[in-house]
Amino acid sequence: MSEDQIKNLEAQFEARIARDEKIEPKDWMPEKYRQTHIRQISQHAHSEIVGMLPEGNWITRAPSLRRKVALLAKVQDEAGHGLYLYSACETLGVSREELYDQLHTGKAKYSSIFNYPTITWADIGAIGWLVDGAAIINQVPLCNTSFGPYARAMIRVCKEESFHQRQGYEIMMTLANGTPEQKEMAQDALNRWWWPSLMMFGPTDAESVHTAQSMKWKLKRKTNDELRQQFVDQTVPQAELIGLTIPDDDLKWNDKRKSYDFGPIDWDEFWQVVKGHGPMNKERMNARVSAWENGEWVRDAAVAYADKQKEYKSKQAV
Amino acid sequence: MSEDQIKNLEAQFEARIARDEKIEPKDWMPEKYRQTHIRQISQHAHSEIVGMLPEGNWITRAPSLRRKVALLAKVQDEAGHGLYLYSACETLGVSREELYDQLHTGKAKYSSIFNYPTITWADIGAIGWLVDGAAIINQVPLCNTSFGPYARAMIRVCKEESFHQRQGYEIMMTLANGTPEQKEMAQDALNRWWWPSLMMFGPTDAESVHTAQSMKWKLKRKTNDELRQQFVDQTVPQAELIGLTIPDDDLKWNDKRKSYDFGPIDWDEFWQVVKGHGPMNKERMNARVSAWENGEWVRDAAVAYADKQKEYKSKQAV
Amino acid sequence: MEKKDLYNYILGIADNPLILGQRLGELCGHGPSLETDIACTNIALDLFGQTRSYFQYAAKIKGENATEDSIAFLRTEREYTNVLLVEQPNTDFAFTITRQFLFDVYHYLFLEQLQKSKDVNLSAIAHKAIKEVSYHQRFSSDWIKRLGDGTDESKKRMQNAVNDLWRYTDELFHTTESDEAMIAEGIGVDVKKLKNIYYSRINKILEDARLEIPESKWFQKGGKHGLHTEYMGYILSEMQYMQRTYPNMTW
Amino acid sequence: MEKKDLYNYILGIADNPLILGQRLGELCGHGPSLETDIACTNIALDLFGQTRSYFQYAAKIKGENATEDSIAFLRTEREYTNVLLVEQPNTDFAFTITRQFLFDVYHYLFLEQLQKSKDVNLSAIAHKAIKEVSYHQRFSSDWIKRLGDGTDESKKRMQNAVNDLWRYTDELFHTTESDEAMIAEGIGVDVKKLKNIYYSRINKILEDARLEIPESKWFQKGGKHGLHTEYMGYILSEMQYMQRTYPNMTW
Repeated sequence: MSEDQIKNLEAQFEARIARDEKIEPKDWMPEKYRQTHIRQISQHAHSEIVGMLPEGNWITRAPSLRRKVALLAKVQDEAGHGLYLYSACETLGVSREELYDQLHTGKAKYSSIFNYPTITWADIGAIGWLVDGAAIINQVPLCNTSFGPYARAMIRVCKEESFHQRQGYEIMMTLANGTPEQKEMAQDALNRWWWPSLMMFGPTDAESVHTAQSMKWKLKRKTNDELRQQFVDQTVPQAELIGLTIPDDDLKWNDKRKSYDFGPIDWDEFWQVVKGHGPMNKERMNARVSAWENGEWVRDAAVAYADKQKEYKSKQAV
Repeated sequence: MSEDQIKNLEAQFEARIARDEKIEPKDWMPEKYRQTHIRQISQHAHSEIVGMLPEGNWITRAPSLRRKVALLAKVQDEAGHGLYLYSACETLGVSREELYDQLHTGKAKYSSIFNYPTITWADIGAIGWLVDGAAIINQVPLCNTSFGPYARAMIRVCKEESFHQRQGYEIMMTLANGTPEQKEMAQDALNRWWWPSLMMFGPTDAESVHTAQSMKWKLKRKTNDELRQQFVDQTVPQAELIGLTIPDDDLKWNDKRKSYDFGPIDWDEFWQVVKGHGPMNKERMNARVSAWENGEWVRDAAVAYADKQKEYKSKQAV
Repeated sequence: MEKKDLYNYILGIADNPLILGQRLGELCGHGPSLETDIACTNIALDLFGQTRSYFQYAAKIKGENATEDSIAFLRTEREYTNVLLVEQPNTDFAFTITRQFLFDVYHYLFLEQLQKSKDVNLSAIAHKAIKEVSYHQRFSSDWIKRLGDGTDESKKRMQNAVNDLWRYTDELFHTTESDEAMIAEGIGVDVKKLKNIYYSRINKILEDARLEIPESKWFQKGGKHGLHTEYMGYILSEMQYMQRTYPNMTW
Repeated sequence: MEKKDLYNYILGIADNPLILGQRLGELCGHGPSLETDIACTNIALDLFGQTRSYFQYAAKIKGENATEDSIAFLRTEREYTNVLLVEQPNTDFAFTITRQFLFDVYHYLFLEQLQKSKDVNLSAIAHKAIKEVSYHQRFSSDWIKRLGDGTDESKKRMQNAVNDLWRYTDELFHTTESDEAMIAEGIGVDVKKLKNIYYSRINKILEDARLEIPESKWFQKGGKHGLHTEYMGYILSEMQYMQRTYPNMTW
């Protein structure tokens, strides 16, 4: 193709996106669009898979059968999200094995929030309430993103996430209305998860890369700081409602902005975790890599068996 | 050597034993004496080592710091017993590696009692009281056995075992004097460990092999049934003293014999466990073999390091 | 009819899905593939769901403020009456799937009969559960075949797991006093009668999987009388942690 | 002087031998050789002995029927203030011995200073403990050299363990508010001042062992404020099992 032809295709492509048409896997797309989507969707899929670990940590110790079932179901949902996000990614011409390999070798990122440990049962509530809450704010706009398979996956993901978020909040409410020990447990979890949740929206706009391009492709509709503000404004009243205190002395209602002002984020901590030195980065990767390596013989056997069956059937057909 | 010469040596050897002289490793001894002692001493050593496992199972869960320390010390003593019993055995010209190999391949036996699980804390008391109690009865006569290194090892072992036995009994007493749950726990442990303890003395005299020869070599001074009777007569009043009931409906004082009559032993169970099908045979062997295999690189490294040091020193000496 | 026998009978049923679900729960996020992870979690979910139905019913029978949670979390080890099979560890996926298979085939046969129980509650639970277990059985049987007839490595691992776990199968067909009382009432399932069909089904699938059927006639027992393997204490110390550490609270 | 600060200070010391002893206790009977098994058990015994001395003293300070056992077994996870290093798992013997070594060198330096504490009880405990720890330090240092300079395999494993556990060393030299209060009183040890000598000793032995000294400047912290790794919950669920399940009993 000549450069002109490509420019023409690109112009048509951008026009389709501008008209809110969906781009489908078989459609022509610029290589950068493909690569950006592979990166973002796989990162999102990896986050779901790694995100199973901190919550999975409490399945055997959930305090009631009802909570145990709900937690199992939630972690299963995350595996499901991972599954259809990987599938969406595969439509862009990359295999799941490659994607796993990128995760296991540290080439691909996943959401840094999952590098914090779940120390008490209340952390399960806090993750649902805050982490899923932040995730939804990040993700709802993606239900209208330009790449069809991603947009459709996100519709399903968001519906389930919002259920998880309500469930997490309900765990926190139960604790906050419980005994003093339970309330303390809830407050402690909020203290520990609040700031990492704010970091989930990424660096401040000043330092954020990719934003302009992502806006055009509808991978982003608001800036990191706008989304972060939305999260704060939404969450502060929820905390108040159940009598928990946001661990931020600078937090106060700004009547002019009709929004909450909040204190500075510890970006050193953010970068430490992003760079792989958070409290649980090593453990999370070890867990994923071990699962993958220990499962190799199982996957190999499944392939070998399927091959034998095919052979057997083709022999029968003769 | 001519046959006559050997007969002569054998006669002198037997005479020495009859005079209660000790046989030392450098002394001439009949091959059968050597083999029998290797078998018995190594079996005894293996029992100490495997015996660490059921008790080790409660170290992390001991109910108080005092009990935790005592239990650790006890298990450590058993390792120590293993160590000097293996050493005694090595004086007979067999290496520790060979002995381990016999254990790991199932060629060598160890005391069957350790193939029962420790299910509750009270089992730790019961093992000390009953299992160590039975062991002492089996072992005290060995302090005067004919083979010097074995006799000397047994003197030390018996002293420590008798301390363990008192400690175990004290655990049972504390439980028996405790809450109803504790007393029930103690009774339950007695119920489960009583019959296996009686089996520790081996098959009835009618079915026992080796006895005559072992008597001559002072590896045995009483028959299995005599020792078993001694154990019952010693233990029943101890149980009564702390208000626990021996789980045997046939148990009663026989005024004529000045001894307790007791019910029949389930020899089917005995043989099932001896043949390797007890509740924990497989787990015990797995634990020992894993420890050995996982430790291989450590032992190899220690040897390699020692070799390097030797080489380094010999070079310096030049 | 003795209330206590019915109560014990229900626990004898429900402790199996409880402890098996707990074992499967340990694996969540650590499976050999996303698909097996989801499937195993799904089975765990079904099993805990069944456990809740049984325990809710048992709690009603027991009264005295008993709840599904007090029954699940506040008994001592000797009071759990699950079979030894379900408490065996997730040594590798071969053990996990073999344990599942050896239990599923029994579970299905058992629920088939429990549907006919004179106790309408148990019959209703069984009616719902058997649909789930029919899926479990299909899933685990398929994997037995896949791994038994997969690679040399997978065959070796599977044979090892089958040989190891075989000794826990016989106990499935033992009965306790409470079981016998409930059988006599037409409430309980006479599991002794399921033994032949169980082994013929198991053997059929092992043969399909080109695995050898163990010949050992030595079996383990004890779980139904609360005599567990040394694994059980560790399962409970985790499972009961919250309820024991923070007693009498609502979660 | 605040009684609470002294109490917290003692716990901050004693939770380390408690949790490290617990980790070593898991290994008992599973070591690479009988000799190392005995040595590790011996270290565990010393550590629990020290723990008891500290907690007996802490119980007296606290009053309110506190005992060494209530302090050891009846706190929640957030109330344990051991460093993260000691709770790390027995991944293999390289991890076990490296964890021990990294702690022992610190422990010895710490006790040297604690002997000079104005608090006679602490000084007396330190005086007794340092003899034991001197042996621990020799034992673990010798093994570091043996395994670091043993085979290729052992070197690889050791370097891996050193690289992994290195991130937990910096925390040893952090102080809490209670620590600072006790330092000001002449009771507590100013661990910040031990950092240089610690790393120079550690580095010397790693060099002798022909191991590389990690360059990473990223460290983990939290233990001293009760923020533990995910391993801690499992340690506690076992350790507390009996006291939680059977409360208020004498053992």
